[in-house]
Amino acid sequence: MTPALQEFLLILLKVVIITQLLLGLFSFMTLAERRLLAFMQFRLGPNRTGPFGILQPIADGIKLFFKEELMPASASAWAFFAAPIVAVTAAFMAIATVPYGPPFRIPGTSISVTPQIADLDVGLLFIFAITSLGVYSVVLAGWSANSKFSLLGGLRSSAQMFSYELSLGMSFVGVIMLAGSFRISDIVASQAGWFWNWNISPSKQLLAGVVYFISAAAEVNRTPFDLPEGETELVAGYHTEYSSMKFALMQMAEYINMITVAVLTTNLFLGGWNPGLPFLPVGGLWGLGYFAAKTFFVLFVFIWMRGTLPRFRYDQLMNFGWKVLIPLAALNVLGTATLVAVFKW
Amino acid sequence: MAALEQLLRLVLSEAFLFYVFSGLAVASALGVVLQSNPVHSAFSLIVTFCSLSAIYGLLGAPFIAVLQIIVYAGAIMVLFLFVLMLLNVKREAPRAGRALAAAALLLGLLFAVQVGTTLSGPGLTPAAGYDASTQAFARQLFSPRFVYVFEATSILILAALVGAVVVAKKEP
Amino acid sequence: MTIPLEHALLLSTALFAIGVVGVFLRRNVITVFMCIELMLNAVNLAFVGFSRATGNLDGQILVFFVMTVAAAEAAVGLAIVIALRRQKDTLDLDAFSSLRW
Amino acid sequence: MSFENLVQNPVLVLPWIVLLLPLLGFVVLCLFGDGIKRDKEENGAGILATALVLVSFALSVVVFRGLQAVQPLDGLRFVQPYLGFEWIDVASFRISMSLLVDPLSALMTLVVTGVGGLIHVYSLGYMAHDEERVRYFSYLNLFTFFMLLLVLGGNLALMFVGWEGVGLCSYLLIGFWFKKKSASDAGNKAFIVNRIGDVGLILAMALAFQTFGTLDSFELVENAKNLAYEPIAQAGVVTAICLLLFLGACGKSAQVPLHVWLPDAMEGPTPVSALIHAATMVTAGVYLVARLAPLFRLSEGAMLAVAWVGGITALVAASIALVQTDIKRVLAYSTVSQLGYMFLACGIGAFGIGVFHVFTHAFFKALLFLGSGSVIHALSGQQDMRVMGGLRTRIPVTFWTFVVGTAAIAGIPWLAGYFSKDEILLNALVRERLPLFWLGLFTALLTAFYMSRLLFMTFFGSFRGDQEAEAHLHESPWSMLAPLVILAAACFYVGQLPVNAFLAPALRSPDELELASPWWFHQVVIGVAVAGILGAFLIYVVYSGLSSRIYSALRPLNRVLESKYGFDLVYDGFASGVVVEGSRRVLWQRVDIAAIDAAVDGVGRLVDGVARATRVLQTGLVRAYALVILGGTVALLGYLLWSPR
Repeated sequence: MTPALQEFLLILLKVVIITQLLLGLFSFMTLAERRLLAFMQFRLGPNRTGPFGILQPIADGIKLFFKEELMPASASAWAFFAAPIVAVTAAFMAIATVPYGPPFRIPGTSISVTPQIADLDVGLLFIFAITSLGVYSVVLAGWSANSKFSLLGGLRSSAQMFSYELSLGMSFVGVIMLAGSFRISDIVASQAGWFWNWNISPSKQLLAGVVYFISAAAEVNRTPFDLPEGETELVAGYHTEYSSMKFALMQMAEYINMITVAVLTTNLFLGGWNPGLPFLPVGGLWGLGYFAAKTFFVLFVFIWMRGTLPRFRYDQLMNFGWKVLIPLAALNVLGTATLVAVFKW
Repeated sequence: MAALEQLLRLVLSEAFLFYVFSGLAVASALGVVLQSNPVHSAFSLIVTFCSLSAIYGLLGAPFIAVLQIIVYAGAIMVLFLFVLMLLNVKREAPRAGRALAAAALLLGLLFAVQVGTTLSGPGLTPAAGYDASTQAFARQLFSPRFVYVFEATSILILAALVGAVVVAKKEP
Repeated sequence: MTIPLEHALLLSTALFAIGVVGVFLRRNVITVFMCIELMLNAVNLAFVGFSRATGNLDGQILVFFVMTVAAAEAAVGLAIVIALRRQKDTLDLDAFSSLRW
Repeated sequence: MSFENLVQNPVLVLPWIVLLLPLLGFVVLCLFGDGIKRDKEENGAGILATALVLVSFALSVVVFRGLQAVQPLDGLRFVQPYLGFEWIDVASFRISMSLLVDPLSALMTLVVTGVGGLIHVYSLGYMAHDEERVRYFSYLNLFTFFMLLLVLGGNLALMFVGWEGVGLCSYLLIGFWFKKKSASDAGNKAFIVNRIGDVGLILAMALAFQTFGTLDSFELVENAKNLAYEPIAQAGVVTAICLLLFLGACGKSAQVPLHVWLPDAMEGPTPVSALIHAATMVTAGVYLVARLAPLFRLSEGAMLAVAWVGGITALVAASIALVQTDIKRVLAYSTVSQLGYMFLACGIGAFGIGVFHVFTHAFFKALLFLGSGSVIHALSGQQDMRVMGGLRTRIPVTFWTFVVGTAAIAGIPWLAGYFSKDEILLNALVRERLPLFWLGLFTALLTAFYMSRLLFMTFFGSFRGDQEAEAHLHESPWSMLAPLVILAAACFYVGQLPVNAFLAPALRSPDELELASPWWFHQVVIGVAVAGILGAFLIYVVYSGLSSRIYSALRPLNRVLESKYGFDLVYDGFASGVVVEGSRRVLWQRVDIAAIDAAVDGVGRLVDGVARATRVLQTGLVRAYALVILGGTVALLGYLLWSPR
């Protein structure tokens, strides 16, 4: 086996593993979310299918799989089909450039593996670009169904994603300036050592972290920003007309996006696979462990938020995005630029 | 095994991907022009832009590639779609404009031939040692040669912003 | 196996010509506008190609500026489209001929 | 230009700050002037403007001291603070945004900001009752900025910006009370007369660039120095440049025959007369000549012209001053006369002395103007000396400072004017320019006489105004008196500074003569001054009836003097006769109507006809236009590609 072929196979393997892991995580998240929310509301949640309800996602999957595919008669067929595909594709492409841990050696071989599919020079920008493509699934879904609820939901949702993309992108800038690179592994490396070197610490990018987390929550339509799905007004927003597997794909894309956000938060602000305490062992599987712990924590916070916060009104949402988050993000960019340029932070 | 590797080499070579994406770009560009529903045209154009982005990547301009997606696909085209949805644009009514169309086609072809013959005349070979990393790009962009232009651009964008708001605002 | 510059330029020419023809074939303002964007992109491609061929970054920087200008132009252009629509309730380019008086 | 740089070498940055602070004041007052007026905070405006100029002064002191620490090059200490970019950069025509700080400009900066600051303070009191204080102070700040730009500008183009700027501010301030017809007329007059000089300056700049390939004042001077060592083919060109420059200087510095605007400029507020039309702006011409001294040295003819124009101006203006009755006009003619002295000094090669006189003159003339302002203030706006008198005891501080000023200008020993005027006359004598020497000496006599006349008519005798005016008499507020006292004190001091030696390297003075004066020289000069004062004392105080008898005895001469040698009449005749009539008869009726209008109409008719013929091409369809563009492009490309070479 030549090295080129070996490398190719390795990448293929990584793609397969990571995809499978994400799909598993997605189904697990649907369950975890329902159960945790239930606990927060003093209920039990789904606990009948298998021990602790662990088989519930599979049951859901089977149900969705066998449901009838419906399409509105006046819908634009190809766009109606394309929307979920675009959504899932964008979600998976975004997560393809994120690293999950430090490089490690497969035991018993000389093969070194980086737990990341592609380490791009412009990684962070790439993720930003792909996220911005995610809007199209919303637009397509909203427009193609030829239904007023879908269209209005799509308009609202795309406007929301548009608006929060700005503060999202600007919150990256401070981090990039501090690390001097778009490459995510460089950004993680810049947060090595004690946990106060993490970007979330007040001496570095706390403001950007907060702005990022809020904008990202809005970007993936999580509570309290889930108004495209405001049932009372818009039925189910842009995916009102979707059913069966297409609906499942839409849901999948949403969850994958949420996982991407959690992974990115970990990488950009929570020190990635750095433990934060220099005396702890690092490298290889340890790094993967720290990384997973932090990511799960972030995911938990998302669910927690959903259990705690009420939904924004549309005008509040826009005001908050344009008049609070964007100025804050701009302020952060200016401040960080000043510190970096003048005081060589 | 060797055959597989050969195939992989071919499929993953820059040139092959370039032709694939070129084909995609041209096909979707034709789609922009030939489809009568503007929304479909817009989506075709998005495909063109994404293919171009890939081509930029293959030509060794990763930053421009990403920028292409962010700016064109992610911002400009969303704006187009947004307006299309907002105005609820119907498909174009067919109408006879054959003389104009014929003249346009003829001139367009002539133009393509002209530019094509000019461009494919002298062959330029890709230069070696070409550093198009984001750092190099940034260093060049913020050098005194371009930095004033860059700053002027910000004023242009501000003006466009204000202009857009003024023009699109409903008359009071 | 590298990409010959001429092929990139030929692609650029093709896209530009398609854009040009599109401007004449379509009557919807927004589609015409999209064709113009296509032409801009074709030129960008030529710039990137030349940048690679000459081995300096000036071409890419020009692309950067073209993109900024394109963004500004799209914003203003679409605002004008909205204003036009408000005036005439149509987007047919041939309906806007009041320059001829 | 980074922070470290500023700490290491403040001289490279501070001049820009000195320059821009007054501009900041102007901008702030412009932008927020209405708000300031609405909130009734006009005093705040004045205080802001004053504070900025005073800070500017403090910084220029720092610059002045910093300059002493600069490593000299060729014996000259100088720096060229550069803002980091070119103003104009077209082919070989480069104008960089840089200043030139050398002893000459540093000294002038001190004068402009120092005397300017005092006059700002004075204005706080003088303008306290004016409605338009905000506008006034914004103009004053703008003037300070332009004057500093004129002084500090590193090349003729930047200096020209300042030059025009001070002209503009002068116009604005002369016409400050524009509701008064005479004030706005005076503003126009100043502006128009200055234009004549400016044409000279522009031509000089163009010629200088063509000859020397640069407008940078430092390089110009260096090039001129090099020219001196080789036989030049362009001696005539250099003379032309110098004469044109001098034409500009004449306009700005009110030299015969372009002096007519300055007396009229007294329509402006008195502090303005002090600042612009006595201490700073009008000396810009002298400054320009001194700045390019090496160039002037190359041209005998130009030097001769400068000297004689200066001398004649000094005499003419002094003689007119003898018969003026308006207190400010006397001072205005006196200023013209003193400016004549400065040019006389430059013209005989003593540039350093000329600038020295600029320096001392700034102090005592500002003092005199401010004093006259205080008098006018006391009399609630009265400027006619014939209804003054006896103010000595009523406004004592003004009186005593005025006495100091008069003594200084008359040339009484140990006061500012004595030193500089003395030096000018001495130079004329030693350099064997005897006609000029006698001219200067006679003018000195006249100067002492008319200034004393002013003093005695105003402050001695008994009050000749009406009851009401007498009841209103009051000493001015402290903000007006403080500058007077400071300037009076300065008159005792500034004359003794070694300005000439200090400036020598900047002026490239080649052979600074150690001037040995003949034994009789000082006695004669002092004697002349004393004689003038005594004469005035006798005529206007002791035998107060004598003046009218002399007046009627010398009636023809007086006519000439009172009509100011008829300059205004001649100019008026020229303007209304040649220009207006010529324009009406020839330019309007022949050229404009018959030729130009016909041509314009013809073009219009042509366009109309062509348009009628081609209007069918306009379809109003955007795509049709685009098609035409495309067709043009294809045709052009086709021509380029396939045309036979």
